[in-house]
Amino acid sequence: MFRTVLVSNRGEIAVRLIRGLKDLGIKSIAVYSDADRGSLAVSLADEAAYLGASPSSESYLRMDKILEAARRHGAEAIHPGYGFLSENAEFADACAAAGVVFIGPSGDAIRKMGSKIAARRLAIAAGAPVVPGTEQAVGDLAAAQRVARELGYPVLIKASAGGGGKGMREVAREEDLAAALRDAASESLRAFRSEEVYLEKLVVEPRHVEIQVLGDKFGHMIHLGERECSIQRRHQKVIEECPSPLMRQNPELRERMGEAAVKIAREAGYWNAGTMEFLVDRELNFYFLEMNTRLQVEHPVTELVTGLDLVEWQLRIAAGERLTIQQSDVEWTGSAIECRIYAEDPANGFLPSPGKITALKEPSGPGIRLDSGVYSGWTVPLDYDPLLAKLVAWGGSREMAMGRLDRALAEYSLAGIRTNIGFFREILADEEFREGRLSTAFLEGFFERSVSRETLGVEAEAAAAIVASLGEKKSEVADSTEISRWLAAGREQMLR
Amino acid sequence: MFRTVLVSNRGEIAVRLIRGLKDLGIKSIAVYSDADRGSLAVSLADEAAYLGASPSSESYLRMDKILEAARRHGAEAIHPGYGFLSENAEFADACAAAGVVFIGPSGDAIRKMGSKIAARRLAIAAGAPVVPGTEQAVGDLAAAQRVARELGYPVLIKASAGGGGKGMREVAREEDLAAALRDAASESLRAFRSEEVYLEKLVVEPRHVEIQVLGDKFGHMIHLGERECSIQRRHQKVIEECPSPLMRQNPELRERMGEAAVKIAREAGYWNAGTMEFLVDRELNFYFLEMNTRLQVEHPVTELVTGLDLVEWQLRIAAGERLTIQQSDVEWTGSAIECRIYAEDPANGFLPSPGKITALKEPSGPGIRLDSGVYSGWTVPLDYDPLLAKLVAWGGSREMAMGRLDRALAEYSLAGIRTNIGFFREILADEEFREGRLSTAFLEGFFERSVSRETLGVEAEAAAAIVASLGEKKSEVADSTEISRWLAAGREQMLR
Amino acid sequence: MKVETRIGGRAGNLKVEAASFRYEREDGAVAEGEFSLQTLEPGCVSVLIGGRSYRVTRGAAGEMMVNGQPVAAEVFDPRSLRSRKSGADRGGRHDICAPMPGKIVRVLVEAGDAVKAGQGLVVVEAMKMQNEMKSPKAGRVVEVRTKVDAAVSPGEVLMVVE
Amino acid sequence: MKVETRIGGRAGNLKVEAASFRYEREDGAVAEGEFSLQTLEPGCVSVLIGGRSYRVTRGAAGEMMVNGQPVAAEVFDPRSLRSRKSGADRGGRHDICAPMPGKIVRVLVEAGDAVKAGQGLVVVEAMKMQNEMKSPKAGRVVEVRTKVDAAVSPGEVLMVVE
Repeated sequence: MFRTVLVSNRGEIAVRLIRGLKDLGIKSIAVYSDADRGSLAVSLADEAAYLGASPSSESYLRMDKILEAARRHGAEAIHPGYGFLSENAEFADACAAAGVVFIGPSGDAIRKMGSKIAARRLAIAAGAPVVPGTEQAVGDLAAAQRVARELGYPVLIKASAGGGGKGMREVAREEDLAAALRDAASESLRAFRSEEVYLEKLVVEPRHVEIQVLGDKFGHMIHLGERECSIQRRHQKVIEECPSPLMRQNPELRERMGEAAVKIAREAGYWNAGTMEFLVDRELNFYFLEMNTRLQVEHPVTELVTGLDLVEWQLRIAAGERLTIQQSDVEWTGSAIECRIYAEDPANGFLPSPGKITALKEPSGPGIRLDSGVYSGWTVPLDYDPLLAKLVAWGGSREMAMGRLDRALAEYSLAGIRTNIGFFREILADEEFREGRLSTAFLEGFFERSVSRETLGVEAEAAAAIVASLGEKKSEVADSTEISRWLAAGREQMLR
Repeated sequence: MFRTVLVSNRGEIAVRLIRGLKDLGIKSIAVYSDADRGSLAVSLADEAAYLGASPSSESYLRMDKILEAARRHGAEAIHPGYGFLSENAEFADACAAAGVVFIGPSGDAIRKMGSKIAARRLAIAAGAPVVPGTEQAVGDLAAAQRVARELGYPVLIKASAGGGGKGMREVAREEDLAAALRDAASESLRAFRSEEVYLEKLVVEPRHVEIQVLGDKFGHMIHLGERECSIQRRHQKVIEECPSPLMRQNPELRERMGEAAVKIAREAGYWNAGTMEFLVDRELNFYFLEMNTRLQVEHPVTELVTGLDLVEWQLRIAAGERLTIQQSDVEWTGSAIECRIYAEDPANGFLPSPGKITALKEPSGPGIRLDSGVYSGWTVPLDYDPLLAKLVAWGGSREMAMGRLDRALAEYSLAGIRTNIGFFREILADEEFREGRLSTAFLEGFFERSVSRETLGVEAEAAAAIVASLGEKKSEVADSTEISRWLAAGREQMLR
Repeated sequence: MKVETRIGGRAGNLKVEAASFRYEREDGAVAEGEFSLQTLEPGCVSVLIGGRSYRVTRGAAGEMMVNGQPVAAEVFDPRSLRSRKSGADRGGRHDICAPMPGKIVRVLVEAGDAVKAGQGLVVVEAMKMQNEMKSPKAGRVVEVRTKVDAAVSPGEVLMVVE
Repeated sequence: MKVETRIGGRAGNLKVEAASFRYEREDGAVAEGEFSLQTLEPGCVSVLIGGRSYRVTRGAAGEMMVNGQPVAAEVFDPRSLRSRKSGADRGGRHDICAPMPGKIVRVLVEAGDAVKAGQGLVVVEAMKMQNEMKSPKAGRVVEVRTKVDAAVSPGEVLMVVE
């Protein structure tokens, strides 16, 4: 096993990886930009290397600086996390050339699977069903218009190198195509350094279900079941769970999708952890969408339900160990649901809300796992993703997982910036969600259903008013002094 | 199921119980003394009732006030937690008389098993082996001396109504007997309102292994395996784990002890959750010691390894539901280890360290469960137990559980009062602990072995010195200003 | 003490005397009684009203969280009742304001350009999310106050459309 | 800036200039180089030295935690070097001090009593734990400054034995 590993990422995933390294007694090296000097990852790592200015193009995307840091700190391997350089074949190759192990698949496998277009071809070769669409990057607007007409609207524009909804646009009418293409290409360029986009037929109200695969360098490959990620906003996952509520009525579906995923991965000569994304329509047909050739944001739900540590296996496999788990060893126990806690404002179109966290009390207790990258006093930079933390609840049943998640969300207090914490509690109260009737159109329907959202009770409003009247915008010192005065005044008369 | 439940306890267990109630959608009622108005439990509960002054005799031991609060808040049941009134048969009877369900066994069963002397007799009747000792409370000093001579020194004095090491004293020589009896009786009186103590032969260097049982009101009773609680200081458990390292080499021992435990519980007509404590000697003989007729502090290790929620089952059973789990359904997966985080000073004889917590960053992440009753700004009262929180790590193997626990301990920063957090990291580094060679004498040996404890490295000392030089005892404002000044001065010259 | 309140978008008023309060909302709903306050952490207060427990945290500016639920909460002295800003629409002039802290990545029009309702004017990016500001009406761009790569604060006027 | 230090019970000194430092311990061990500081939360600072990361938290008085490990840490200006208190033993008089905040539950001797070394004098209780203070030597109780039920602070003198 490795003795020293560098984590070429930031935020909650850097913290999760550093924790995973510490759990195995491996020395952890963090990297940081100017904005991240005070990050939780830097303070938890054994060592930390400065990369450059805050924009990721000057720091987390700089292969040269990352490899130099690995050399200087004696790292034998680099874990890229997700995003940034994690699906960059060139970086995997550069690591190999520098004699550092890239913790992930080979550069070749990334090339085969990392481009959505190449992956489609490979899936077809492996006999897996795919969504109708272009096999190559669209050229100019005229070409795109031609393809879109053939597929029939609505169509979906996707970044070839992309993931996580970036560089993705739904287009319902031809007149919106030009603007959508421009935005998608520009977003893709910024996020993935590639303008290449392609078109796909839009499957209406599908479920988004993905399969986790894990394979070693000796050709042994298994799947760890599904994650249902249907609840998305602008193609960005918001809630993920395992098992998918679909599998309760259709237990054989997991097996069929798992087999398809393993076949595609084998076809690509893939090793390490990877995820096959599928759409599932109402008739339970599934279509291969794309592969993520890295650890997923939502990997904890799989870890909680299978009891396996995906990061541990990524490290072991990268170090050349054999995957000692057989497909029949894998069991799925209970139910896990994850909420992505974002710095965004649900009351204002979910716009980003970077800034300083002035108070924070994180939830904990039975069945709760929190992978957080923030702390009280941390200034959430505007240069990166708005993901603050992942709150995951496990329970013996889906009902228990929902109960624990709601309790943990109610305990989660975070002040200074806006987040979607309260929004999740509304989703958890939604009948459709509770019944597991999910699709990628879930949130649209939810926003319509919840027009007349229940407000707080009048007494809870009074509690807020009382606290607000203690001095809005006053310093904390004034605040607590004023409370003391009130308390002193009130104590004698207090009915007890 | 109940709609409203009152929790007649405080601290971390009140928080754990309130969370458990919320998970099931049950309204939770906290109770509080003067010292606990600002407690985490009160702020998390749906409702809260004031009991009285801080001493527990004025608050958490006041049956009348607790029952009155239950009536006023419409609670259908009371969960007593551990300690306080949890093993008080009179309270269980008073609840029944008031038409409120006591969440635990019947008053009769508490009477049968709650007194250690009665429990011994019952265990003997059930065919379980017991440690040689008196069957009745010792009277005066002369009687105690006579019994001790018969058993042969060393002997152990124990409170009949006791638990958790309170009112317990080891006596190696006759000349120490008088003082030990006096202290044990007085401690017992304060803690349990009973001076009754008895004597037992001291089994040398045994393991302390307990079995969790769970039974419904219809006579169905199962066990959930063992917890090894050998690591104790002054008969107070410090670290608990499941499985016991003993069971790896002796898997049939769990079955034999589990059967014995279930037999004793059946003999007592017991229902709800309970724990049979055993001593296990080097030849793997086990002796029944006593029963705890309530939820244990260390129940989370069993929850993590079995996937069952003990509080949920306590509630269901108390509400008259059937225990639907069969013995053959129970599986033990992976390994869980718990550390009891106490407000005490390991560098100063582990003396209590109450006071205000001025800064707190609690650990989290993969495999970590934290049941905490504190927050940053909370003043730990000197009126109650020093238990602040329970940190529990689960891993696929004992090694992984240890790795995660050590990582979580390293992340745990708590300022303002002293705790045993650092002490646990030293234990985790100890070869005997890592090998699972445990006994109740473990800590004595550990203190001898670790005389020359490794200090921090010189560079880590320098880091502490640099921060200390920023102004010891200065206000936080001065502190961060000074840092800014230094930072500004240092930034240009910094080697990166 | 008496203050005007606006909680969750609805007006009301709050009277506090020693440990008693009376809160009345514009729709006539009333809560009143004794209360008990206890500061937990800075910015986080436990309020007990009639034995019911409310954990109130100061969230972002003008916002409270009550038991994890965010709610807009403002109070003002009745003698100095603030009027709400409505700078966005002043006699046909529309200020196009930055909706969030961020950076300008594209300016799509120039001063003097004629624009249609819904036409893109400027693209702001924060946290990898691009937000295209659209014209609220057909008209003409009379002023452009920003440029590519500028850092902007929420509410900052980027352009004016007339 | 130069200060005397006492870290983990060992004396030493620390020199800091801009972002450079030199720390030398009495046993000759030295650490030196560039450092970078960053306040995280109040009372918690991230220190980087040669790329190695130390999270330093101010613990209880006179104590720091470095990456979760507590260590006694004091610094003093060399010009006003404090001498350590040694009030416990002054010419045969021993002060019996409260070891922790707590309450007196039993006073076992009276002024004037003769006591043996190791004999119990007074019992302090905090957090349900009773602590019997024992006489450090054979002698006589010359003063009893406390009584049953008194609340005591750590270091407070409870009796004097001579």
